[in-house]
Amino acid sequence: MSPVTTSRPRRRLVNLSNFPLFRGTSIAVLVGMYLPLLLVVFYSFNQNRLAQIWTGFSFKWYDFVFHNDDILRALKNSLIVAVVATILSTLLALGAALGMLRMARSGRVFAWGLLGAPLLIPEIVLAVGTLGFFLTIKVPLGHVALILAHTAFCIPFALLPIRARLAGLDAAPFEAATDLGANEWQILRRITLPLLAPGILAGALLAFAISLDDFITSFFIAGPGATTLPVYIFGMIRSNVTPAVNALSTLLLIFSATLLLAVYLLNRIRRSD
Amino acid sequence: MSKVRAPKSPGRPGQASSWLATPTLVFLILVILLPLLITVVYSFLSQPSLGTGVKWVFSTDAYRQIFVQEKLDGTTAFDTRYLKVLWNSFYYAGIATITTLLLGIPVAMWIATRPVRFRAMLVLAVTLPFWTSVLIRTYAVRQILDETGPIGGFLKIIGVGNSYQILYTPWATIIGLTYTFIPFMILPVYASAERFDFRYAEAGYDLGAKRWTVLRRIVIPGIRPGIIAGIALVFIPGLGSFLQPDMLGGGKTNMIANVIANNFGQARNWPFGSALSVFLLIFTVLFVLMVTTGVRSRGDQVRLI
Amino acid sequence: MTDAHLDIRQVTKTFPTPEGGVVVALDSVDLAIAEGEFFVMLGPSGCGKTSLLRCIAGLEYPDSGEILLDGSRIDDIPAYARPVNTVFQSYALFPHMSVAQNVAFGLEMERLPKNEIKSRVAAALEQVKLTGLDRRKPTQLSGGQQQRVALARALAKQPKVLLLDEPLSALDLKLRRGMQVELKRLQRETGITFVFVTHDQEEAMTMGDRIAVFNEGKIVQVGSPQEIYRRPVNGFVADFIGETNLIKVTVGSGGFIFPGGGVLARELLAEDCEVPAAGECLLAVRPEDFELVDTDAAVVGEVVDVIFTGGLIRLHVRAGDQEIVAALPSHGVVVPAVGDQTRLRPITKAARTVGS
Amino acid sequence: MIRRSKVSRLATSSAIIAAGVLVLAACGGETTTTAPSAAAPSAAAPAASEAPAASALPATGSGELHLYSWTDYIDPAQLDAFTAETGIQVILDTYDSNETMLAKIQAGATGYDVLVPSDYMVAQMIELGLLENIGVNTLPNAANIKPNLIDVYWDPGRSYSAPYMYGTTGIGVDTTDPAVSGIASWKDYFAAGSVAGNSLDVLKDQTELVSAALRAGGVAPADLCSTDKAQYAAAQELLSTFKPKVIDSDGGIERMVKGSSKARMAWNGSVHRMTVENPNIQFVYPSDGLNLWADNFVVPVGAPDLENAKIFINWMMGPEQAGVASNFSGYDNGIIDSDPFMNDSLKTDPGVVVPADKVALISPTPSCGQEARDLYTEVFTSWQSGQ
Repeated sequence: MSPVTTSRPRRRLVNLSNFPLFRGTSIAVLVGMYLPLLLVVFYSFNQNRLAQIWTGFSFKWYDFVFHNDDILRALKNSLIVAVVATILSTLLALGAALGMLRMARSGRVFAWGLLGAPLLIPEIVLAVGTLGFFLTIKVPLGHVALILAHTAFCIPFALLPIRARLAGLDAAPFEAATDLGANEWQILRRITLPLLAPGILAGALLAFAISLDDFITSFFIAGPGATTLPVYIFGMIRSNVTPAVNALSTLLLIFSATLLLAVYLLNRIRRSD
Repeated sequence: MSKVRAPKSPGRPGQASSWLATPTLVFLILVILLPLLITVVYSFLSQPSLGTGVKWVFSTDAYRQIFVQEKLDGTTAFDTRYLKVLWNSFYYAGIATITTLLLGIPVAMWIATRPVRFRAMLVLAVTLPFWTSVLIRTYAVRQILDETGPIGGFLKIIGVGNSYQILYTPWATIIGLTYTFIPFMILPVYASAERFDFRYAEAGYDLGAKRWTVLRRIVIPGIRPGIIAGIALVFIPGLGSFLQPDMLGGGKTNMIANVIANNFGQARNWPFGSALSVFLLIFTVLFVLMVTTGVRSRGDQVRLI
Repeated sequence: MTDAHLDIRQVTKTFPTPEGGVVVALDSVDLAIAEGEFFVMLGPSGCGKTSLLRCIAGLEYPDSGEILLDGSRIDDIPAYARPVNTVFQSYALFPHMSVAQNVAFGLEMERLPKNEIKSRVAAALEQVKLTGLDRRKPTQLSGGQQQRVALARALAKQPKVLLLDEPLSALDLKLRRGMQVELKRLQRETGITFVFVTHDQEEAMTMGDRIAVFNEGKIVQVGSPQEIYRRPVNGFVADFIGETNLIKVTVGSGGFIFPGGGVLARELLAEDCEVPAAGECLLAVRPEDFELVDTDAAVVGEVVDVIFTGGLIRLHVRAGDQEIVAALPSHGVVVPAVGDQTRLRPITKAARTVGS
Repeated sequence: MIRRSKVSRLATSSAIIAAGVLVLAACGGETTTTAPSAAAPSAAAPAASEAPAASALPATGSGELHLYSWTDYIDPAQLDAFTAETGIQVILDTYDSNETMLAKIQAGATGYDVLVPSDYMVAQMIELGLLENIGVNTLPNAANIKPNLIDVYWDPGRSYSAPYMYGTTGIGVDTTDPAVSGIASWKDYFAAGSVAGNSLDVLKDQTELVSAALRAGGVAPADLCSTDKAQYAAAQELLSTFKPKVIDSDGGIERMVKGSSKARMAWNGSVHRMTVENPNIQFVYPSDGLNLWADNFVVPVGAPDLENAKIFINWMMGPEQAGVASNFSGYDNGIIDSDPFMNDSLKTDPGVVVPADKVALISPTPSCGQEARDLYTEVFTSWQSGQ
C-alpha cells in the first residue's frame, strides 16, 4: 500500500531515477553481465567431459587443474612475468608520475602520448610491432621478451592510481619537510613514498591483474616454455578440455575479483585520509 | 663559499627532478614507439619467398595488395575483400558501440541516482568484469550462446529451438563485443552522471517539461562528456578486436585484427600484415584526434586516459 | 640597520598568472627585524605578507633583493639548509607519522644522535604541553593539539627565526585566545625571533612587539601596536587596524568643515599629523573616540540606527552624504533615538588626517 | 584368432598407405627419391655428409625438453611416463597448423628441442635450413621404422625426421542427420555446405581445403601442384558458395560429438575419437580422393639440448610408445610391431584402417612449389574473405 506521502512526490528527482526504463535496463544489464560468468562457475562443477551437458556435481576438474603440470607451468610463467612486469612497470610509472610534475609543457604532452599509447592503440598493432621489433633486434621470444612487452602496457595502468593520489596530495607536508631540513631525496623517501603508498599499491595490483589476464601480446611474444596461462587456456578452449577450462576460469575470476577488491579497499583508505 | 645553491624553484608535492621520468620515457620509446615505427618500415618491405619475416627490399606491394587483386584469369581488379574486412570492423564495433550506449546510459544514470552507499557497490559490480580476462569473458559468452547451452536448451524445451543459431554468426561477435565492452561505456558515463546536478532536471520539470524531454534536453547534454568518452573507449578498441570474432565468429567473421594476426601467423605475410596494422593505427589515431579536437571545440572536458 | 637580526632588502617577488600576466606579490620590500622580537606581519589576503614569509623560509625565491640573517645572505640557500623554521597554516603534519615522529623528523634530518633527538622531542612536547600523546597519529588529535605538534616540531629545531603562517586561523575563538597567550609565553621563554603572519588585526595587536602592515605588495607602516593604532600613516592603515570613520572634510580657515556644516578646530587634532593648507582631506576618527556634545563645532546629523552591543551603544549618524559610526558607553549618556538630530565630536587629540 | 587377423590387416593397410606416400614422391616432381638406402642420403640434404655414425644413446638424461606440437596430439600421461623413465622434464607448447609453427620458429622462438611438422613442411624447413641433421637413421630404434616410411620424399633415408603419426584427411559425418548422411565426396560436402543453415565444419587449413576443392573439380592427384590457373579458377568458383558454420582446425571433436556440427572435414584420427564417443559419426573416404599426410619429429637448428631431443625421439620410436601414442591420437603410426599395443577399437575402425577398396583414393598431401602455393593462397584468401 502506498503511504500517504506519495500523493505529492517529495523530490522530483525520484521521478527521474525511477524511470521504469532505467531500473529495468540496469537490472537486466547487471544480470546479463554476471550470468555468463556464473555459468562458467556452474559448469566447472560438471562431471561430464562435455562442459554443457550436465550429468552431476564433481570437483574432478579442479583436481585436474591442480594436478596438471602444463597448467601449473603456465601459471608459473604467468606469475613470473606478471610479478616482474608489475615491479618494473610500477617503478617506471612512479618515476614518470614524479618526474612529469617538473616537466616542461611540450615534454609533458609527448610523455602523455607515449604513456597513453598502450591504452588507445589496439593491442594487436602493438603486439605484432613488438614481435617484429624483437625479431629485428634479435631478442629471442620468451620470458624476457614477454616481460618487456607486459611492462610497457602495464605502465599506464600502474600510473593512473599513483597520479590520482599524487594530485590529491596537499603541498604543505612537502614544504614542511623542506623547511625542517629534508633534501629532495629525503623528502622522496620519507614523505612522498609513504604518502603515495596506497596509490602505488593500487597501481601495482592493477598492473598485476592486467599482466596476468593479457592474451594477445602474450600469444605473439611467448616463446618456448614461456606459454602463459591465458595462452594455455586459449589452446584448451580450442581443443576439447572445456570443463577444466571452466574450473581454471573460475579460479582466475576469483583471483581477479580478489585483486580488484583489494584496490577498492585501498581507494577507501585514500578517501578516509 | 661552500653554500648549497638553491634549485630553480622550491618544493611542490612530490617534488622530483624531471629526470626521474626519463627511464620510463626511454623504455616506452623502445618498447612502444620503435615497434610502431618498425611496423611502418615492414609495411614497405617485401615478403621473402619462403616463410616469415621480411626481405629488406623496398616495395609498396603490401599496400597495393590491400586494394588490388591479381585474379586467377590473369587480370587485375579493384579488391573489395580487405575493404570489406575493414567495413566489418567498423560495422561490428559500431553496432556494439550503439548497443553499449543504449544499455549503458540507463545503467549509469540509475547507479548515479542511487543512495551513495549503494553507488560504490554498484560501481564495483560494473568494474569487476572490467578487470577480469577478456578471454574468459568471451569464452563465457560462447558457452551462453552455444546451441547446447542454456538459451538453446530453453528454446528447445519450448519447442522453437531447432533452428536456433547465434554462435558462429556475426551476431555472436557483436554480442561478444557488447558484453566485453559495456563496462567501458558505463564507467565514464557514470563518472559524468555522478557529477551531474539533478536539480537541473528538477528545474526542467518545474518549467513544465515531461520526462523524455528532460532526459533529451537537459540530462543527456549534461552528461555528454561521459558519453563521448564512453563512445571513444568502446569504439576505438572495438575496431581492433581479435578475440571476440576469433572465438565467437566460427572463423568466419573476420575483423581487421584477425587478418593482421593471420598474416603474422599462418599466412606468413609480414609486410601485408604490417600494412593492415598501419591502416588500423591510422584509423585509431584519426578517431582519437577527432574525439579530442571535436570535444575541445565544444569546450567539454573529456579524458580518455 | 646593519645590526638587524633578519634584514630584508629590496625584495621583489612576482608570480605569473594563468592568463600570461604577472602579479607583483612583493614590491621592493625593506624590513629589519631585531633578535628576540615578536614581529607580526599584518594585511588583507593577497597583500604579500605570506609571500615574504615564504621567501624568508625558502619556500619561494625572491626575483630580486636580498635576505640577510645575522649579516649573511640566506636568500640563495635552499629551504632545507636555512636555520629558519615554519609553523604552517594547515599545520602540515605528516599524516603517516606519529606525533613523536613528526617532531623528530627535523632533528633526524640534522643527523643528531638518537639520544639527543629523543630528549629534544620530549622537551619540545613538554614545552607545548603535549606530553603523553607522542604515539598518536595526527588524525587522532584535535585541531588545537595538531597546532601544538606543528609548533613543537618547529621549535625542536631551535631555529634562529620561527615563522608562523596564520597558525591560529583554523581554531575557534576561545582556543585562539588561549594559544595567543601561550605563543607569547613560548616566545618569551625561548627567546627565538617570531615572525607571525596574520590578517586579524586584533590578533596582531595582541601579540606583536612590532607590526608591519602590508598592502598590495608593499609595507605601508611598521611600528608598535600603539603606534599603528594611534598613528596610522594613511586611510588604509587606519581603516584596517580597528574600526575607523574616514570622514571627508574641507580644510577651511577655522579648521575642518564636517559634512553637515560643523567645524572642528585644528587644535583638537592629534599633534603629529600633517594638515594641508586647503582643499579636502580625510579625517580618521575611531568610533570610540566620539563624544556627544551640545556645540555646533561637531558632526551634525540625523541618527539612522542605534545598536546596543552590551558595553557600548553604536550610533549611526548620517551627516551630509556620509554615514559616521560612534561607539558610546551604554551608561551615563542620554542615547538619542532614530530620527533625532545629534552632534558628535572627536575627543581631543583623537582625530588624525590621513591624506585625501 | 580374431585379434591376430585384425593385427595383420592393420599391418597390411599400413604398408599400403606408406607405399602411397612413396608413389607420389616418385611422380610429384618436387624432390628426387632415388636414394637407395639410408646410408646414402639424398642431395636434398646438404648437411647430410656429416650424418653421424650409429651413436650410443644414453637411456636417461637430465634437464628439460621443449616440445612444440599440435594441439591435443600427444598424450600428457605418456610424457609423464617419459619423464619417469628418463629423468627429462618435457615442456609442451602447442600449435594449430604447420604454418603457425613455422611462423613462430622463424619469428625467433629459439629454444624448442623437438617439433612435429607434416611431410611437406619438413621439406620446406630443410630447404630453409631450419632443421638439425641429427642422423635419425643412426638412432637405436631407427630399425623400427616401417620400411616404406624410410625413403620418403621429404627426407630420403631419414636423417632429419623420425616418423610419428600418419593419417588421411577425409570427412566425418553424423549418419543420423539426413542433411549430411549422403555425403560421399568432396563435391557432396561442398554442396552440403552451400545450403543455408547447414551444420558443416571445416579445417582452417589452406592446403587441405584448396586441394579438396581441386579434387572435387576433378583434378588428378598428380596435378594438385599444377600451375594451370584454370583449375584454380574452377576451385574458386566451387568454393564461392561454400559457407560452412565453423572454420576452425581445433575443437572439432567436441562440436561433432555434442551435435553442434554434423559433418566436418577432418583427420581420420580425430574422427576415430568422435566415433568412440558417438558411434553415429563415421569417417567417409571422399570418392574424389583424399590426402595422406605423415607427421614427423624433427629438431630445429639451435635446439638447446640435442641429446635430450634424440633420447625423446628414439623413445617415441619404440613399438610400445608408438602404440600408446596411437591410442591417444587415434592415428596409425610409422613403427613396426606397435600393433600389439594398440586398442582394438582403433584396429577395427575403417576410418583408421583403410579398407582395400579405398586405398586407391589416397594420395599424399601436395607439396607444391612457390607458384602453386601462391595460387593456393589466392583461392583460400578469396574464399575466407567471402565468408
